[in-house]
Amino acid sequence: MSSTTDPRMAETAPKKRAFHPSMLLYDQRYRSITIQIFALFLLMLGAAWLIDNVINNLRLLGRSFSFNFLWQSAGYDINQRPIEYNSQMTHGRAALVGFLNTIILAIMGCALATVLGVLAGVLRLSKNWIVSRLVTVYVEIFRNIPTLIWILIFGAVMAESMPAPSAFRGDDPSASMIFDAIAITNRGVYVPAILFTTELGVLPLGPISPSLNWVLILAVLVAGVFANKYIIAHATRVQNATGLRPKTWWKSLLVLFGPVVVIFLALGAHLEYPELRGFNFAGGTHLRNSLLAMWLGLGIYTGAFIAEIVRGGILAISKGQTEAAFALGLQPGKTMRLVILPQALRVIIPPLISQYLNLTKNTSLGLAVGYMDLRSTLGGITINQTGRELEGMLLLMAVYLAISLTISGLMNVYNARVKLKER
Amino acid sequence: MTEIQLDPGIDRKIDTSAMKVTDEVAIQITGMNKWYGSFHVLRDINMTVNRGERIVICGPSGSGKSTLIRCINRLEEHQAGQIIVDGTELSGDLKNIDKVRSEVGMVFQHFNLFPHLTILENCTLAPIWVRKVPKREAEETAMHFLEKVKIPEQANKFPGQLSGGQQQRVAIARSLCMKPRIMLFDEPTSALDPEMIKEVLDTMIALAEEGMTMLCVTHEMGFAQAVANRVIFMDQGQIVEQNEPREFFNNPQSDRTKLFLSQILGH
Amino acid sequence: MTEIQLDPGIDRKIDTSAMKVTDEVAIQITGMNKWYGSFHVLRDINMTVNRGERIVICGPSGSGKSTLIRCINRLEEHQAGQIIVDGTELSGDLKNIDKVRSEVGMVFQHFNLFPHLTILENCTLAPIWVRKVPKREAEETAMHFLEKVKIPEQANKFPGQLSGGQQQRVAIARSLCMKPRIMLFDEPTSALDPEMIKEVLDTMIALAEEGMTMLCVTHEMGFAQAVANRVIFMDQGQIVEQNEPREFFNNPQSDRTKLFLSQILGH
Amino acid sequence: QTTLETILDRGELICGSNTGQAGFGAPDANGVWQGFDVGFCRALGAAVLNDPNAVTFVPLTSQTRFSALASGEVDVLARNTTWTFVRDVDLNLTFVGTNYYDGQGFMVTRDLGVSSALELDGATVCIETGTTTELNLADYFRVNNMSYEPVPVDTAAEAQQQYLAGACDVYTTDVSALASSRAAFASPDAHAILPEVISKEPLGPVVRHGDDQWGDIVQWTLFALIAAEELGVTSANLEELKAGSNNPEINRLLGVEGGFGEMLGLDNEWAARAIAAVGNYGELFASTIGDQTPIGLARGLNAQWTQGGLLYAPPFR
Amino acid sequence: MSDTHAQTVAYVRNEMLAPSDPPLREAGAVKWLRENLFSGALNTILTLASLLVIWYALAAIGPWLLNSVWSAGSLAECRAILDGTSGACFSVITDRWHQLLFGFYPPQHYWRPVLALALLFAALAPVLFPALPRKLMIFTAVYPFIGYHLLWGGSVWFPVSVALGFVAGYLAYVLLARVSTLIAVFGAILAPVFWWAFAAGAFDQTMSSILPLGLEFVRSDRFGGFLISLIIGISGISLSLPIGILLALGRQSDMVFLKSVCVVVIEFIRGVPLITLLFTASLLLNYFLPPGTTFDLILRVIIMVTLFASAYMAEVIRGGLAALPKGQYEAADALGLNYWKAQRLIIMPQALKISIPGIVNTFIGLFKDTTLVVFIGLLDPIGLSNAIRADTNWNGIYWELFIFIAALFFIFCFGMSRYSMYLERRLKTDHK
Ligand SMILES: Nc1ncnc2c1ncn2[C@@H]1O[C@H](COP(=O)(O)OP(=O)(O)OP(=O)(O)O)[C@@H](O)[C@H]1O
Ligand SMILES: Nc1ncnc2c1ncn2[C@@H]1O[C@H](COP(=O)(O)OP(=O)(O)OP(=O)(O)O)[C@@H](O)[C@H]1O
Ligand SMILES: NC(=O)CC[C@H](N)C(=O)O
Ligand SMILES: [Mg+2]
Ligand SMILES: [Mg+2]
Repeated sequence: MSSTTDPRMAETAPKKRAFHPSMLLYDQRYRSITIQIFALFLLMLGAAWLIDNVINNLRLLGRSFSFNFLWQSAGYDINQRPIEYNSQMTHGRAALVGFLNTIILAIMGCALATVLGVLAGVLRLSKNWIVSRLVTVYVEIFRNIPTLIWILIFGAVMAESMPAPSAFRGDDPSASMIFDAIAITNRGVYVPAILFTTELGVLPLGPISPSLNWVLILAVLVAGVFANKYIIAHATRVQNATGLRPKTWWKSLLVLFGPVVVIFLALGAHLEYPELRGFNFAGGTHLRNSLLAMWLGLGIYTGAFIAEIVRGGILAISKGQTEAAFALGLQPGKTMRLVILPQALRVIIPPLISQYLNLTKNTSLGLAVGYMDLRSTLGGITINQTGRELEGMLLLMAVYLAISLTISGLMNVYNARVKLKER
Repeated sequence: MTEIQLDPGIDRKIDTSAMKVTDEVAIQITGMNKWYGSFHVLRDINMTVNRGERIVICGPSGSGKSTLIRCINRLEEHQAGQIIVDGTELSGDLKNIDKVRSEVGMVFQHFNLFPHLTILENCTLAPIWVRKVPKREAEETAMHFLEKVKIPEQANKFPGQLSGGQQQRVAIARSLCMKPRIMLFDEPTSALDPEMIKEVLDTMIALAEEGMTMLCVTHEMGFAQAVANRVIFMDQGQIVEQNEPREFFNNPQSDRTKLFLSQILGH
Repeated sequence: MTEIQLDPGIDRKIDTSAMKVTDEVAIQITGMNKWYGSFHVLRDINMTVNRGERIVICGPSGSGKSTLIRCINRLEEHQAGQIIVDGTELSGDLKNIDKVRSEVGMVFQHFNLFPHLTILENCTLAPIWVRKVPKREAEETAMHFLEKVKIPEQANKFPGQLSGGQQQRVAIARSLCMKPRIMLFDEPTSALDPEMIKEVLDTMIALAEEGMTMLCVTHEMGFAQAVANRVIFMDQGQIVEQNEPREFFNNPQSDRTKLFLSQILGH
Repeated sequence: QTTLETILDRGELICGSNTGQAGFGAPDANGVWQGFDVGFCRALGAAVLNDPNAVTFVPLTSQTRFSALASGEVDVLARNTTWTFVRDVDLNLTFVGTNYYDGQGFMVTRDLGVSSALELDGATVCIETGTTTELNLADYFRVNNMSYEPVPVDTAAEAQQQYLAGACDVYTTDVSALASSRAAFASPDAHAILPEVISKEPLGPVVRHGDDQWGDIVQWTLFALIAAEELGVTSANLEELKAGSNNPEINRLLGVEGGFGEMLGLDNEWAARAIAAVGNYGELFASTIGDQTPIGLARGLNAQWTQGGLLYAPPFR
Repeated sequence: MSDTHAQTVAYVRNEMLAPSDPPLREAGAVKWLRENLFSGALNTILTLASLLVIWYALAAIGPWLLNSVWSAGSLAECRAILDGTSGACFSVITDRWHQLLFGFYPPQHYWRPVLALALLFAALAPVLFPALPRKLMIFTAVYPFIGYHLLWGGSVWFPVSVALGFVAGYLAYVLLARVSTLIAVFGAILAPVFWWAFAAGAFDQTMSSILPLGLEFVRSDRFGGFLISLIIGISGISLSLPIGILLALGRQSDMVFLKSVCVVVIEFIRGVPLITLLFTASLLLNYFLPPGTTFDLILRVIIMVTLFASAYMAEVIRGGLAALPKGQYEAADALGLNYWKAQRLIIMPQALKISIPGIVNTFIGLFKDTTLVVFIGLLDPIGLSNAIRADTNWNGIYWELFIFIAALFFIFCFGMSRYSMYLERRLKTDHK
């Protein structure tokens, strides 16, 4: 018996199946089209309804839909101005200032959260009973209480418990500056600022024109990082050739910081100390209460989440990996660097980034302590003074969305790159 | 007692020419005791392993087999007694530990390959960072051992892309790359599918044929009969019986051993 | 060519009285082709299965065995040709698909029991929700089939509490509860430990003894010899050879078949 | 549906109020709203719904008030809101009048030793965002070539908190609000309101643009309270006057003649009810923010025109 | 025994050793201290530093907390009682206790929210305890309407007319299911929409005029305190679960259009801060509704919060779905279960079980996020703390209020997370 065709086949010869409307309901291939058309129909209906309502409402309110207000004079002042701004400038410019403030806060917050989180995550795994308990308390307390409350608490701590600038005055002041350089007051913290005797001018970059001095320093720093990469690569080459890895830490330090120090000296960098003048300290850099409250509130709160992520990431790397490395004779330090960290980072980084995203979105709570971020400028005062809530809110959402999508886009690229290869 | 059948996998003739037991002591364990908390897991272990010996350790689950061999490269700390490996006594001294670990290779039940490194990188990592061997040379050695375990063509893949048997062979190659003088195996085949067990046992036999000193926790009795020169039976943290394999299987002395053998060979 | 040994498991006398092949066509596949993307996985398959036939499909890995039987209950869609199961042609028509699926039972390699339901619930789910059988009745049927596969006492446990062999028998019982007229098996024993294979094969033999039409992808050649009335050998998506078992094993025609048989029976 | 119909359907007037400004609008310990602006809404409630308590107060911050009004969340906004061109014209709101003539001032602690706003160069100033205050402030310091550090806050309560904690040297807002805040302080005397008044802040009730009928009702309820004071109608003599008096304007006001209420779409008693609910303008002022209250505001500009003030209700004719 | 030397290899132990106690330094408190606190220089430093931190924290807060005043009518009174010593004035809590819990909800109606909460547990019981009879699920389904009526009051016919929409959907499904499940699903979507758009209002009005039944109406602005956090949190989470499931299924589906709509919705909502959505609810929603419609701010907030949580929920559930082996789908198919039956009986029960930690985390996050409603003027606990502070009596009190609010949130959130851990463990064991 072999695989021949069967005579009975003729009876059941394929009939051509013509399209029949009922196939829209019962046929696998057409059914999904039906469903999608139905969904499209519902969606269009909903969208049409919404758009129609918006048009009607705008007409009834006698409003137009226009972003012209962005080019009108803002009229209000902003206390924290990373770029040149005064009340005569436009709402658009005010929004830009707010945006930069949002970014500044987000970056500072992420940095603090990361440092705290990594530290706490590692300490929580420590064998030291009391330390791990203490860190657990930190993590649980911060994770389970709303961030807004933390922000308010930090705001209140700053405003209520610190001495007023006037307490620094007089012959026998009740408060004094730390190292004569840092003043902690109920209006924020004043720290020395770095000034240059030689100003190289500004880099003309449209609305944001950074000082050339800082651009130069940044450039040198970046160059240093690249040079350091080269040094490490060189060390690896030497190791590959001879088996011995040359010591690089002093070279790295030199390359990373040497040129920067040189530039600082060349430009005549000096510190400007805050000084009590009139009502307030003048000079130096003023870290306002609002910034500090947001920074501490968001940073410490998010740090608690990151601690859990870091802990989980390290625990996710099975004990077997450490044992295998030990059994091969790798010392604990090298085991950490060559075996555990590269693997743990893959586990840690995606949730870490989504924490960064959350933190960035939470900067919009700045309103609670009067931090002039994008939401407070564009989404707050501008909307209020111009009455353009529809346009303002849409713009605001668009900007946040853009930030979020950028961050998560970067994360996807990272994920794709480090994905473990499997069968 | 039924006559034990060899594992069907071990069908080729085994070349015992290099499998000579010398007089030189490789591992010397004296009066060793270990506790986990207050649980006495290893009790008064005394044992000498000469260079070239191939020892199989068996015993019921929880009897302390793994713990014993993990003490030998100090993955576990013992609390009393003495372990001397290749003349180096294991104590808290970190230098001694490093020295012993780089002389003793270990293969785990679950392979424990590093998933973020390629097969080749897995094999060269320790030679480069511990033995300070130039990379080129380390790679040559690695390829040599990968050929020996018959998977040179997988060198640039990642562990996740290999089958279990292949992974275990890589794990063996990785240990061999450190040119250890002693190899420890902790149930190297028990996480594998039957077809793959053969691949791994073959590799281990080849190793034995070259005269490697081996301690192997395993329940592959075919392997024990064919390769081991001594079988140690443990129970409740103690060495209950040891003997050369033929005697051990056909003429067990202690009741516990009999019971154990009837269980693993009976069905 | 060595004489094939039966699997040690199949030692009892097999009662072939009900194992009669009728003339009625159960499955008819004509000129069927299937592609995954541009990969031509099944090429011009023609095959007729009569009611009562017990067909074993074998072939090297990747030859399309699973894909073929998955096409029969439309877990995969075919792109050309015709599959008629019990008089119903499989096309996009959902009603036909539903009909065929409730007539054809399938047992998977990895059992695919529903871990959140008890054994009994696993078995009654489809009768209750697809066949609309009252619960009481469905449970009676389920117990009947659980008895048949010899695990009625496990009815209220969860799949996670059963051994692999028991799970696979539950999977078979679950399929049977739908009173299918055809059963498909996709390597039902290959994820099992040797002891458990026997349990499952016994169950399948019992099923065959009752005259069930069966298509079974398996490499258990003992089973094929004892139970199948036809063995189909596939390679590269094509049916290369088919024959009755004794002839197939002892007198394979094609070179590929010979090679394949030497591999699976040789070692 | 007109606003009036909506309110009648609902049986309730929704009034946008301050989030809490003692004397002007704040809930007391029982959650009952009290104050000058609140009183106006109660009068309106009495006029329209015949029940001064059929008013729901929605606390609105400076920032949210106009959106809430525009979106219909409140029927009327009575919350120290300054009548400005942009708000009236560009935001499509209608200011129906002024119930309090005010100006922006500065409050400092006495121990700061400041006696004029011109000495405030470099000071830290607490301001509520979304107000005319912050715009005036920017202009004032700019014109006088001074610098300042704004501390933006959302509500008066927050501003007070910051100010009292010393997180700002100066608190600036409408003088009336400053006075009300100061009255709530533990030691009011430690704080001084500087003499400079840097802006005009005519505060008044606001409605949405476009519903003139509702605008008229709100407007004339306000005028009714003011006119009542001018005409000597008080909650005390109201019943008596409602019986009829020989002053025809009073009669028209109280609905005894003229049928004015019906012209508004209400009944003729509307104004009488409003006055009965909270008293006339003077009584409302005196009982909530006047000099007998902790707030202690003098009538000043808010005296009747006959008394040298600016209050001037158009004639009921 | 002596050497078991290779040459004299045979060895038998004839009597087994009994286990003995570990050497002294391996046990007891000494060992514990040595291992856990002072096992090295670094560890010792850490231990001392921790002790220092604890000491400072206790020294700073301890006396203040211990010396607290619980009965005083105002801050001034409290300060007088304290008489210059440092101490907490928790009397503000006792004074405003009801307000912090219920906001300005009419005191004579406090029983209503309390009853609603009690019934909530009854409604949750069949979900949490699978052992209870399934029939109780009916009560769970009806609960939202009962809860609404208890809290807000007004005519009973309003919640009834809304509920009838769902009944209409169900009936449409049952009737049309005979024709085709697909049409039935369409019907189940369209029927309630039509009912609500055209018939519900009239039904409500006629029934109310025929048979005016109902509790006294309580306006939304009377709601406040933890009541509002709970209402928003609980309704947000329970409504977002089904929507999240649908979004997750949509995102998993192979229908390109449906999938992209779901992706856009999820990514959009996750990409913007909740606060912008809340502002949309309070400022912009009216732009999107027919002119003249306004509805309750709390309901609007609930809608936005639900949308927000749904997007997160969808991602959590997607994770659960992805964790299910493909074999489960195939087995369901092979048994002849259709898509919805397979989802309901096989896929969702497992996917949800896997997702429990994620769901609970979303819930905790959502509950904490309810504090953001303070920005749109709702009197949640934080909003109330501002209101309390605005009162002359309590002007200037912070810490006590913050501590109280924080403690309540902590108890709730911590409790939830512990419960989810317990649940996880329990669900794991009922398999083994
Ligand atoms: N880290 C540990 N802490 C406490 N007890 C342990 C630890 N590791 C192992 N044990 C206990 O020590 C005993 C011996 O364990 P070991 O792993 O050495 O047994 P084994 O003989 O290798 O068993 P198996 O065949 O199951 O691998 C067991 O009872 C085990 O429970
Ligand atoms: N979903 C899929 N997409 C693309 N290719 C597939 C898919 N499923 C299977 N294949 C490919 O189709 C071929 C046939 O697969 P199939 O699973 O039918 O083989 P098989 O004969 O059952 O092999 P095995 O014995 O390994 O189960 C294989 O090459 C496989 O890689
Ligand atoms: N402080 C306020 O809320 C009001 C300030 C000012 N009268 C305004 O309307 O802008
Ligand atoms: Mg072990
Ligand atoms: Mg297959």
